[in-house]
Amino acid sequence: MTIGIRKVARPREMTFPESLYLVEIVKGLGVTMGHMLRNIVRQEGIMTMEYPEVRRRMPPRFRGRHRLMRRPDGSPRCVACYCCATACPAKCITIVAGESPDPAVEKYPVRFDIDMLRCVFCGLCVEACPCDAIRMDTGWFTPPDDSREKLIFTIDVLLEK
Amino acid sequence: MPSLTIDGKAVDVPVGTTIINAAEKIGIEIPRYCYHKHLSVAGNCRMCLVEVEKFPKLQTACSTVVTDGMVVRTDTEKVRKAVTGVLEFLLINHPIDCPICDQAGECELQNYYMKFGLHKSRFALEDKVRKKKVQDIGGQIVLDAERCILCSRCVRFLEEVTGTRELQFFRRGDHSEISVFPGRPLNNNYTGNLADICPVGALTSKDFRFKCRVWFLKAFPSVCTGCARGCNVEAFFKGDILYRYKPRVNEAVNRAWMCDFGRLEYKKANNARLLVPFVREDGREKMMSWGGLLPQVAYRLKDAVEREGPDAAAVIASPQSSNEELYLVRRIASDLLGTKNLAFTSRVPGDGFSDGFLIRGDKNPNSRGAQLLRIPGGPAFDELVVKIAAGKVRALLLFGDVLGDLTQEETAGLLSMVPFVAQAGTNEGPVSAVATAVLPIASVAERGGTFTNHAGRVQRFHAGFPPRGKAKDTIGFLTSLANRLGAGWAFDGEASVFRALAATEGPFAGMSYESIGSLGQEAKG
Amino acid sequence: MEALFFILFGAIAVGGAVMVVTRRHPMVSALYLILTLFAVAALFVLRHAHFLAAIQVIIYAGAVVVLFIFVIMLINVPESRLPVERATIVRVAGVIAAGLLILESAVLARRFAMPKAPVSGVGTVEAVGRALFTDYLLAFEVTSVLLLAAVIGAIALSNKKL
Amino acid sequence: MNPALFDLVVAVARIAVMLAFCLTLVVVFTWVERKGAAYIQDRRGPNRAAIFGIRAWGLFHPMADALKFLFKEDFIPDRAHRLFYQIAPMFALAPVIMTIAVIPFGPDVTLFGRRIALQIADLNVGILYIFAVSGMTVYGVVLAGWSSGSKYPLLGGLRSSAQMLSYEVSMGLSLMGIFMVFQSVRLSQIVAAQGGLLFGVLPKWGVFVQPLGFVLFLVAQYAEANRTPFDLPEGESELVAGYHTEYGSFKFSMFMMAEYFHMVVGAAILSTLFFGGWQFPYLGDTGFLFPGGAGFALPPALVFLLRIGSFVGKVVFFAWLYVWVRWTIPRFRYDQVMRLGWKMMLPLSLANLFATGLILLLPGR
Repeated sequence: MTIGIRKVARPREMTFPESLYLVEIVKGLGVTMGHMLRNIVRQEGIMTMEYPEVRRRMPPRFRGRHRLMRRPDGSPRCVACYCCATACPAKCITIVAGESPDPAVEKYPVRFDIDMLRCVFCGLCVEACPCDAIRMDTGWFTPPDDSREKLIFTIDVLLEK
Repeated sequence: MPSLTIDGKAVDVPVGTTIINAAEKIGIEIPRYCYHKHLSVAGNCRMCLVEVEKFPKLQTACSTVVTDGMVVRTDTEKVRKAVTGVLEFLLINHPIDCPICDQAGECELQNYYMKFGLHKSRFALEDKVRKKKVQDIGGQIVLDAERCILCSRCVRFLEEVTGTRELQFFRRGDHSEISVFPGRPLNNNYTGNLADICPVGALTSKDFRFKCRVWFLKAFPSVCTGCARGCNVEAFFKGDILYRYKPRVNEAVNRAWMCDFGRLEYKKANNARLLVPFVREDGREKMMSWGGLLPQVAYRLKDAVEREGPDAAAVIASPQSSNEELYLVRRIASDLLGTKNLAFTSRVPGDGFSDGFLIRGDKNPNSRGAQLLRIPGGPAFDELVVKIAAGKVRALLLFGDVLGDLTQEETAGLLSMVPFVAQAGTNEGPVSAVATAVLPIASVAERGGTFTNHAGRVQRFHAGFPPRGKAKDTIGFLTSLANRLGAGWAFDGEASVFRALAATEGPFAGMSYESIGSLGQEAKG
Repeated sequence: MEALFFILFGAIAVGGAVMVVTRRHPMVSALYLILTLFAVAALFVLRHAHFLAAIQVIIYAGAVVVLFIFVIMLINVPESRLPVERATIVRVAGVIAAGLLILESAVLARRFAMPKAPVSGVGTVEAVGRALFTDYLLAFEVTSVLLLAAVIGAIALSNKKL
Repeated sequence: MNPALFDLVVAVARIAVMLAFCLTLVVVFTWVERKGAAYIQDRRGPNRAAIFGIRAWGLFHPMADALKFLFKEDFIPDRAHRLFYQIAPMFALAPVIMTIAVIPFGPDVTLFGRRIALQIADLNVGILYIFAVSGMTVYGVVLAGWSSGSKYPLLGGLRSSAQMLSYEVSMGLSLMGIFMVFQSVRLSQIVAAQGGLLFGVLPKWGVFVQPLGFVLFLVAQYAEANRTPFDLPEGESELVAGYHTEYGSFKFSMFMMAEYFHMVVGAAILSTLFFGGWQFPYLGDTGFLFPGGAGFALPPALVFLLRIGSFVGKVVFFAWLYVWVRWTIPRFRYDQVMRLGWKMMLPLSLANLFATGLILLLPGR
């Protein structure tokens, strides 16, 4: 078997006018000015995504911010089985279970906190959930905040979406 | 002695042994639901089927008594198929609500399903028989009839152990369920055991309900401090919180049971704990460090002895303390302070209820130990109280959270007669409300040692986790206090104290932690 | 007015110069040197020698002292390791000699007193240029050759593989 | 009106107006730089700061920046030399502001019967004054680098001051041709001399009589201002932010302002020396006079406005050129900068000086 040899174009020597740079600089200035004028006149060349207003569409399997699901009657689907907390490698889920007033539900989460500062977005909680109560399909990152307390998402925050 | 082979292994067992116990002896575990070692044999769950040579059908291992030359196989395809079939039947009407079931994690249905079943349900969900869930049937028990597999362990327990017979089967076939009679809830002091013996989640503890998933819990062997019986328990904890006690099998003390009062004893290690040393100055509590408070306590005790003679100091020991601690307390009182004022609070607050089974009238785990260690109780304690009330005691070192059977007002009145009261206790109580200096010590789950129960049985309890807050191990506290009083002790941990104790104290002579083991050892005398 | 400014800038120049030799930290000394040079430039301006003033600032303040500072920065002696000056007999004698020198120059200055009013047109670019390239041409050229020699010498010393 | 008082008022007003003009340009150009960079790079640029919901293409960002700089913690690093650390930004900013003094912003105007020059001080050493004063800016860089007590600022300070010193030489020499052609270093005279015509067609601007000098001076100016492609004192990868790494809050903003002031003043000097300053092509005192004899008269006020506008336009264009070049040309390596400075610029400016002298002395004069 022979090895194929490919000719690679080496950078050629600069011609004299090129080595003076001046002409090339003016050409370069033309390019940048062209871009600028184009972008001022027509905006479609602009790549910027105006982030909070316009959000990138995440691929469907993107693991984003968690949300807790509700039953048809509006109560949280979570039964506080602790499977997610058990599966969580970052130990970021804190659940306090309680006796639900609805005997058909029996157990419900009095507290369901996810410490977003600890979460590693691995999705194991979603895998572990036997009730499909927790999902990470919001397509949304954890929004930044200015205190640690605000980044511990409580059950109300997680049920919002 | 009949000898038989189980799965090719030969074993000799006494006459009358059943296959299930013979197999256990050589480490073969035969699945079971209805069989319980401390209850009679029912043979109704059919999980323990094994193949016995020359028997045409499979036999229940729990009820078949071994004969010489018997050849038993538990691992054949036939056995496996039979057990899997039984399991599938049991699961037909089971609600599979493991996410909310407290038994999940220690459920025999789960375990055997993972071992033998792993099948898909062939029964339509809507055809399942629904029964009543979440029934408060009294005692410490919540009943979920749906989860029940009708093994009858609970029925037999109430018949054979407590003799109260509250639970019984009702109805027939698919609709059979377990329940109490109308208007007759569980009414005995041993209901908690039902949750333990129930192999599934039908009977669960009301107290432990939804507190914690069992797989987060770690356990260590301990002894119940609720009464002088000293039931052996398994203490379950997560972090530095105790979640429950479960009885640990000890045929000589509590067999496999414990009372409902003892089950709640764990709460003392969690709630109303003394966690920071403090002194009370002009009615206000002032936080202190151990390094700041200990010398003060030592100084006040020494000062009282030096100024007004050894009997101006007094030491009240606690029967809640371990043998090791009591031994050190006695040595501090008699050797270092030289005082005759030493007694332990043998009186018990409350009615001193007892029954003929496990519950003892003496609600302290170690009164017997105090007696064996020559600390006077009873009348001696009353004399000491009189002395204190007469204002003859200038400095008092006091162990425990209550002062015998004295009420809060009596305690406050008595202790107000002493200028300096140092309390070493675990929980807030009548003493800590008035003591001059409060030294928080480790709870029973945070320190190790031995208790001597009413019958003189010395039993070990272990430290499960380090002391909470600023609480200190009692041995360490007593050693440093003694050294400040000029002792020069070098005790390091309870084991070294016990060695010294066993060497000098007659009743404990020849004992060691090894000989005590996990089940205890009788003291002499 | 002019006398006032002369006294002011003169004082700044002298004070700055004193500070240059008395400060312990070389960086501080260098900055006082700049102050002195600026004050001297201001004195030039007072004599209407604008060109000289500008050149003074460009060359001395803008280039020479920057090189001083470069050296100070590169050597960068920590403040704790700076040498402590002590008053010795030689130093005291030096100060006395300097005082005598100043006195003598003052006497000399009094004898050849400067013209009262500045002559305009003396300090312009044109006037300086003419003076350099006519009356002082030889001195100017000799100086430039000297500087060239210094430059070549510096290169020769620093680069052995020239 | 008392003539002395009048002079004082005029002097103060001139300083105020010219300083305000430059400061406005500085502020606007911080915005222009960000916005221009964005559009050149197909981005949108600053557009968030809003007052009452009006975003105005991010025009309020400079204000927001200023507020932020004012209210940030004024921080002095522990190992910094306190005094020098604090005066370094002043050394950086003050000289550039002083250079405004000699720039003619427009032709003389007559007010209340007196001629007023639109120039704060018409020094007879004009451009030398600029050199002298702007030479001081190097102290800001050096002191900032040294006094921060940190190695990145020290290296950044050394680098940029060496660069500034090197290019100062070529910058001075590249202007010699201008002085020789216009026979003066007084800026008002240089501007006045550029009002004529070259070969009867071209305006007699510096750029036409000294094209090589213009290019050299332009390059030297960029190097002096530490702007791309010569922005070596800052180097995120090797020097962090160079000499002002340890600076924050208002002191940092002074360095920032110094840079943009440098741009604006540099643009003003460029237009004054090489593009006729306030001169408008073919515009005389009374009106347009095109080559070939055609022309028409204009009222003096309009002529004045055209000339002021001409100056402002030129300044804005050259300041924009700084921005434009920054987002077009990549930076040099440091050895390339030094090679360009000493081995290309210096010989070329000497050659330009020699050639200019030769042409001026050749017959025909």
